[in-house]
Amino acid sequence: MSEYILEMKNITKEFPGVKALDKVNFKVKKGEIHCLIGENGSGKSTLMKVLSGFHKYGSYDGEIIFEGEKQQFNSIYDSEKIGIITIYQELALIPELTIYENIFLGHEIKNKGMIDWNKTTSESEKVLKKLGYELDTSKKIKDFGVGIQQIIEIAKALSKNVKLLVLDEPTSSLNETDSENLLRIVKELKKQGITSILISHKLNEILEVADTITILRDGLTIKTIENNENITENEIIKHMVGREITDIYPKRDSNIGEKLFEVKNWKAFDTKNERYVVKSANFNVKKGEIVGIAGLIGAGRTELAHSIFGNPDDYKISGELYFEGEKRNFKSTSDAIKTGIAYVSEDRKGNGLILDFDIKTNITVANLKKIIKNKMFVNENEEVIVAQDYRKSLKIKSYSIEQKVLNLSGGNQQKVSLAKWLFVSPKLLILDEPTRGIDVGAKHEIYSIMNELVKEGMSIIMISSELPEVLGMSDRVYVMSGGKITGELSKEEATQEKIMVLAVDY
Amino acid sequence: MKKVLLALLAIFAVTIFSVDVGIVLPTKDEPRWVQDEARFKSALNDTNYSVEVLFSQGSSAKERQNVEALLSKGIKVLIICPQDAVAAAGTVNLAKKAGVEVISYDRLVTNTNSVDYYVTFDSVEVGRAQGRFLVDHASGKNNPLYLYAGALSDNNAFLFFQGAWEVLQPKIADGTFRIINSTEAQNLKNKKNLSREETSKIINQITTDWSFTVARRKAEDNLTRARRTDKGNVFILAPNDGTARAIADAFKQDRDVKSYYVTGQDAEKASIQYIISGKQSMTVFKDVRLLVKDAINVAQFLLKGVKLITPQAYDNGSKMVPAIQSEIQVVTKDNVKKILIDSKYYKDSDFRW
Amino acid sequence: MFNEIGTLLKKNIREYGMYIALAIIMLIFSVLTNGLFLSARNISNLFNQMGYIAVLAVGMTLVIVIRHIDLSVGFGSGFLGAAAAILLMNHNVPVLPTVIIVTLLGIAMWLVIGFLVSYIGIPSFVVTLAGMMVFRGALLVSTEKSGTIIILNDTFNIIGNGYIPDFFHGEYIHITTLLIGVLIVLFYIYSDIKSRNNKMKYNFEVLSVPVFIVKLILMSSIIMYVFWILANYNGLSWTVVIVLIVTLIYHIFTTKTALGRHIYAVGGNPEAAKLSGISLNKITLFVFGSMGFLTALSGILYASRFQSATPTAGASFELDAIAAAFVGGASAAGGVGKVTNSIVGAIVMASLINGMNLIGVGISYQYIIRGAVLVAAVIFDIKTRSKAS
Amino acid sequence: MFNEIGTLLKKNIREYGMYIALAIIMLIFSVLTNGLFLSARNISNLFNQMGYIAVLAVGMTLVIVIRHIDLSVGFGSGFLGAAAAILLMNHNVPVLPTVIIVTLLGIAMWLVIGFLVSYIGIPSFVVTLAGMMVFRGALLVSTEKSGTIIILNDTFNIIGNGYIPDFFHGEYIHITTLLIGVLIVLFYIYSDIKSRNNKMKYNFEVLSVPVFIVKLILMSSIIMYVFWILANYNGLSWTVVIVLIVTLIYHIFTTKTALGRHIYAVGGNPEAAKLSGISLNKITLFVFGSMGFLTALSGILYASRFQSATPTAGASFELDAIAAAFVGGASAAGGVGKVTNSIVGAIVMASLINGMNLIGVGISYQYIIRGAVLVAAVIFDIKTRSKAS
Ligand SMILES: Nc1ncnc2c1ncn2[C@@H]1O[C@H](COP(=O)(O)OP(=O)(O)OP(=O)(O)O)[C@@H](O)[C@H]1O
Ligand SMILES: Nc1ncnc2c1ncn2[C@@H]1O[C@H](COP(=O)(O)OP(=O)(O)OP(=O)(O)O)[C@@H](O)[C@H]1O
Ligand SMILES: O[C@@H]1[C@@H](O)[C@H](O)OC[C@H]1O
Ligand SMILES: [Mg+2]
Ligand SMILES: [Mg+2]
Repeated sequence: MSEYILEMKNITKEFPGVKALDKVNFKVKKGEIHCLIGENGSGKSTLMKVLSGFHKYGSYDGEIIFEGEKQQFNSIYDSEKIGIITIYQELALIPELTIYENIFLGHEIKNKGMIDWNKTTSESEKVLKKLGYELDTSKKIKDFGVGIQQIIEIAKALSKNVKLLVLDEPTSSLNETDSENLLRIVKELKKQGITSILISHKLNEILEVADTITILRDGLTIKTIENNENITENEIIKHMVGREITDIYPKRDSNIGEKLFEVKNWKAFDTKNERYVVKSANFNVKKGEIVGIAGLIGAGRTELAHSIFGNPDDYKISGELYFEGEKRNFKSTSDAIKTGIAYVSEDRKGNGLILDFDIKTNITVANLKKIIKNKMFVNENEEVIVAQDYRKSLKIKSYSIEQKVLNLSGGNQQKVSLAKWLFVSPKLLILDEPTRGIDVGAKHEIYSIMNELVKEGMSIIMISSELPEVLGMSDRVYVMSGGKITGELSKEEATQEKIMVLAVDY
Repeated sequence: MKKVLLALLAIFAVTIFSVDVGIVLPTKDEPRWVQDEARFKSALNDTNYSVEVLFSQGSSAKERQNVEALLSKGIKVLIICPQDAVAAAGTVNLAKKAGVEVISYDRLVTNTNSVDYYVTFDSVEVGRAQGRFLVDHASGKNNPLYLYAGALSDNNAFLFFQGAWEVLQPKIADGTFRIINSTEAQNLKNKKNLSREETSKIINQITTDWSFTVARRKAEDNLTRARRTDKGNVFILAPNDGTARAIADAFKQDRDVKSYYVTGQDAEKASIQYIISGKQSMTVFKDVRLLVKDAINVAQFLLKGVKLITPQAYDNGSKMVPAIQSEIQVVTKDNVKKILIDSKYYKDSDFRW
Repeated sequence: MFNEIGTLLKKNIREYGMYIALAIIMLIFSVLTNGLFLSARNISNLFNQMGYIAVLAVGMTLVIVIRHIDLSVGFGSGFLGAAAAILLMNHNVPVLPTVIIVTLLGIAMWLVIGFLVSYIGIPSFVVTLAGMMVFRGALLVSTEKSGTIIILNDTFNIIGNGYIPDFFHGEYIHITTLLIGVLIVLFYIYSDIKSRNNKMKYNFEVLSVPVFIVKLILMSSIIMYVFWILANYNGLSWTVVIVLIVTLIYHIFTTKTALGRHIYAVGGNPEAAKLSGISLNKITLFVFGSMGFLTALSGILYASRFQSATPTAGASFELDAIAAAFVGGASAAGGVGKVTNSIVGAIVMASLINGMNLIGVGISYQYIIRGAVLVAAVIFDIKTRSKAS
Repeated sequence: MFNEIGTLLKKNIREYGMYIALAIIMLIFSVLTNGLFLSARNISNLFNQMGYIAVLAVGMTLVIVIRHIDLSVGFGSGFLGAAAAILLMNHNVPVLPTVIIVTLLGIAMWLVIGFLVSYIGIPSFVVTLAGMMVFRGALLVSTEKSGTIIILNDTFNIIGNGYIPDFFHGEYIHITTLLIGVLIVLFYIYSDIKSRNNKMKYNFEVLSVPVFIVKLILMSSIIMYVFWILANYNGLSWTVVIVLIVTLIYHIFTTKTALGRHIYAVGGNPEAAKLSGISLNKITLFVFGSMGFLTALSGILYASRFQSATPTAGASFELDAIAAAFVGGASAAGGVGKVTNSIVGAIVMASLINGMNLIGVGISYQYIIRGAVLVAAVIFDIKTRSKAS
């Protein structure tokens, strides 16, 4: 038997209009952690979906050899049967079902044809404990945040007979601590002899855990390299994007003005779930400033952002909000927008964009009145101009502004989302995880845009779970924990350690 | 909240204590049965029996529910006009089993021994009256005849059509009438006694579904199809008043229709107005008061334990059911005042003369 | 102990909500009818009246759980009833083969519907609206020859009209029925104790002994009371037996089997279910197939009850079934809905009609009140749900 | 030039799909009826027959776009028609106030429905199912006294039966109608040229001159042909005028105004729309309010056409309106659906009934064929859509 547990040879996969994979070769050694990297849309997820049988045998060209044998998977069920377990980029959990039901979904523990719920429960608890978690498994998934959900996904994988574990961007929605925890688990599994394929855009993690790295670009295998001390991030980036990026966080000369925005004694109570999502927040933003908000998952940063952005979730709110020195009371999101605030959502697919609509309608939807003529009708010609301008200035890759955003890659979707909010000409732009799940090239472009914007006098609040990004981009950093702002750090003071200390401070 | 509900229900409550006579009528969707309800209520005001009227809304299931509710309340006499004469058999059997006397009202429940009496207008006779009216007003040959019928799902529609066909068919065969709008009827024009299946075929084509919408559309489409020579002075068999008005409206709008005779039945107020205005030619008046009076008379005797002997009897497939038959009357513009107003069935002021 | 009961109630208010609503309605009608509503005879009637809707409601629940709807079950049921009548009367097919053929026919037809919905991707609303028209037409064609088709077959007709025989010939009371009640209670107590012990083996939290006993006694008395009432009239009807069996099977199926849980997974998040290796298309086919099976059953129950097949049979059954499922807490957003609750929903709606009939509420107001109660029930459900979570 | 036309067709096949389907159906019936189907008189009838469904279909399209459904419009329309009849006949209210009161009543009632759907969060299916029952009851109550209420008011009755006057008293042809046709064509040409020039000002790509002229001539001829046909019978009926105006207003509203766009945004992704500052609740209220307005209009058209209000008025209109919208390509997944296409969908379904009536197809088969065509049309739509994208 060869040293490779998996060999994928000459895999070609086409979608109508796109060649997602072009004769890709991909080999994974037994027992290693193999990282798969590449720009958005380079074909990583597609390759893994071919491997798992999500894309059926016959819908692609090429062959898959697992443990020395040729495989023809007709469904996910087939690949799981022989030990290939995939955790997809889109989490595969059912919100209305309990943890234990989710963990054993698709491979239920049966006794005389009936599901043995007691055993299911105790087994679920066992797997979770193995991962270092003790949870009430009879709670529904919808009661947990993404961090826990990701852990449950892993528990689900481990509850199966797993030989090869595929993780598609498991850490993209996790913060530092949870990411580390997860990587620790992956290394732990390696010790137990489980091979892993890990897809990630976070190069630091990759260098930390990978034994081997394969880089994809535009559906082609670019290179497979052993991970050793000689490899640098810059080198990998060069292979990924095909050019060199010297500094991911571009330099900027701050030109900070007077206070633009401030909240005092801010509290938000979620009446549906009967808990405070924001317990206490006092913070401000100055003109031309980028303010970072760091914190762990569940710290309440998104909720804080929503609560100041006209409160679309109908929290019960108390406290004061000042904008340009005046006390404001937003009755609705549209009030907030009118005042000059914009919010780019962390979840571009879920609540950021209308995926079935084209680029131009998405860009103008939040501020149609800007292109109204005769006080009544939308000027569609003007709309086209606007969209084309943004497409050019933000370098949105698409064949036209009439393309559905559904078919754009993550980075480009993020840019459309950004364009939509720039079109409302905000004075304060709130970016929630602006670079989640997007590749370094696109990240760099977004950072550059941010710099441009503050140079023009806009203020930015950047919520981010990636500490390097927070440190690299912010003029000032607030840290949130358990619904409270637990500290403020100036650019000079801020370090990873100090932020972490505040982030776990309750 | 609970109090409000209680109060609300109490308002609609007619009576909760035991009821002597239970009446179940087919549907409130057809104005005809609303009239029956009103007449029953006013007739029973004069007696000291308690009654309750329930509607089945076109469903045999609801009808059974209604009967069961009435039985639970301990009625002694059930007056029922079945939604479906066949499907109601089981329902009246239940009543009989509970010791209740059953009067079949207007429509005869078939294939059961549980019916004690039948009070009726003869539905076949209604059709005959409609046919006769058209025949009486036709002279010469080749008069265009348009046929319409009730719903395929309603057995009465078959009885009406059967009666009308009986009278019309010879006149079609001898060339007095020419059927314009039904190829199926045309094919069977030499057959006097149609089988159920043959009638079905015809009704399938000329049905109004008892609906205005369908009736008017069908009339308009028939007129589109008809040649100019198929129009002129036309004769229309319309099964009841509602459809007659819808059909008449369509014919009135056609430039090539010079005059029309259109039948109807039920003497609905709306149609009486049409007759007065000359837009509908006739309606078959079934004086519901007579039927109601007969039904109540029988019921009162039954409550007193007296069994009536009736002059007639109908075969319902299981037994000969003693029957009391009421006369129907043909109402036209000429006699409308005499028949409906002078008899106080309607008020003079209900209409614009 | 009272504390424990308190938390128990709070935790499960969502589930008990339904039962509370039913209790309130029953109470009101009992008062308004001087107890007539709860009389043996009336309760027995009530159950028999809703049999053919109840089985539809069970199937509809699953259809709604996977985010679909089925408007075709009404006339579909009417048509399948007519098919049974034709087989029995025109072709002299015996009862058992008739029932089997009609059931298979129902399944086959609904597999076509399921295929159009899943593989072709037409919205279920459209497919079943079309199905409604087609079945309506087909029903008219089937009854064209003879009008309403009379079914003269006692074995068949007993399904919808008969009661189980009393082997003990009780004079005033139906002893077999009582006995079945006792057996059910014993089985209930046995399985509840077993499941509690099982849980204790796994060291899970369980109810404390006194609370557990209170629960057992309460539930047992309710069951016994219902059977007592039924035994006081004619005993258990075959309709009730069939509905009970269907409910039991579907209850176990949906809560205990993998396939059953997969249905809820698909309803809760189709994409995620797919990634967990569950085939959406197959689940959809299955759920519609089951709907076809139950529609056939409903058609048979109805035809048997009326000993005939009428041209209007089935009209608007679909709306009653859908209303029952929604009143029972099924959610149009998918993934939520219990078959047992839908049965309770069906009882609620049937009680309403029955109660109003007893009081003598006119039909016009009956419609208005039914509409109002439907909305009220769902508001109640939404409110208790948001409080519970 | 032919190349350009080719790409044009390919790009817009989705939109033309509907028209192609309509053309096919019309062709088939024309052949089967020896051209009768396309006769002046029949086309005129066809349009008048579908007026009250067409306005409902327009409103239903928006309801479907925001992922809801409205089952209450049928009996709602019947009830509002009865309200009009009662005002006119029992209270001697003149026509204009009657129309205004009924319209306001419709809007008010549907705002309640919209409120229950949006603010309270009950599924629209449930609310409108309840509404259906309530309106049915209310309609029965309204017509209880006198049965069918006959409307003796010529002004009112002309809405559903009359034609616009011919000021020029053409003997064989309705000159005013022709004139209106010409005006519409002129306006169409003018605005198309203006929009083309406008685009050129922005340096956008536009059709080449020959192709543009071909398009203008084609569209103008179709419009003129329809008006010519109508002019050959009685001219434009008031019903058609009303439907045209409603369609035009809603078309402009949905495609050109911010509010219209917001409706589609809410349908496309409610969460995203909310975060874009669009109030879901207000949009939902608005869409149902508009449905109420159109339901009132439909009720008036129907009552006027039949010069009366009957206890069954409106039964199953909702299904016809929903079918029209779906045949017109509205998507149950939300965000997709054009009012103009729904009108075409309504014409398709009406043509079917009309054509089958002309041929003399029996009612049973009519139901079956309508169901089949409904499914076929939606499959066709799905297929052309997936090809187009
Ligand atoms: N189901 C599909 N239909 C059409 N195109 C698809 C589909 N799935 C993927 N693609 C296309 O295939 C290409 C590769 O996509 P894939 O999801 O594999 O990228 P990726 O490397 O995982 O990107 P990311 O880092 O953003 O997750 C992209 O151009 C994408 O748009
Ligand atoms: N105490 C809690 N119990 C259950 N769920 C919680 C709790 N706190 C937070 N969550 C859930 O965790 C999720 C993340 O919370 P939130 O969005 O506030 O975090 P965040 O700081 O914005 O993190 P991120 O946006 O990076 O996920 C939310 O969906 C929330 O419902
Ligand atoms: O009186 C008629 C009734 O007998 C029939 O069944 O339905 C229509 C009515 O007009
Ligand atoms: Mg990916
Ligand atoms: Mg967040």
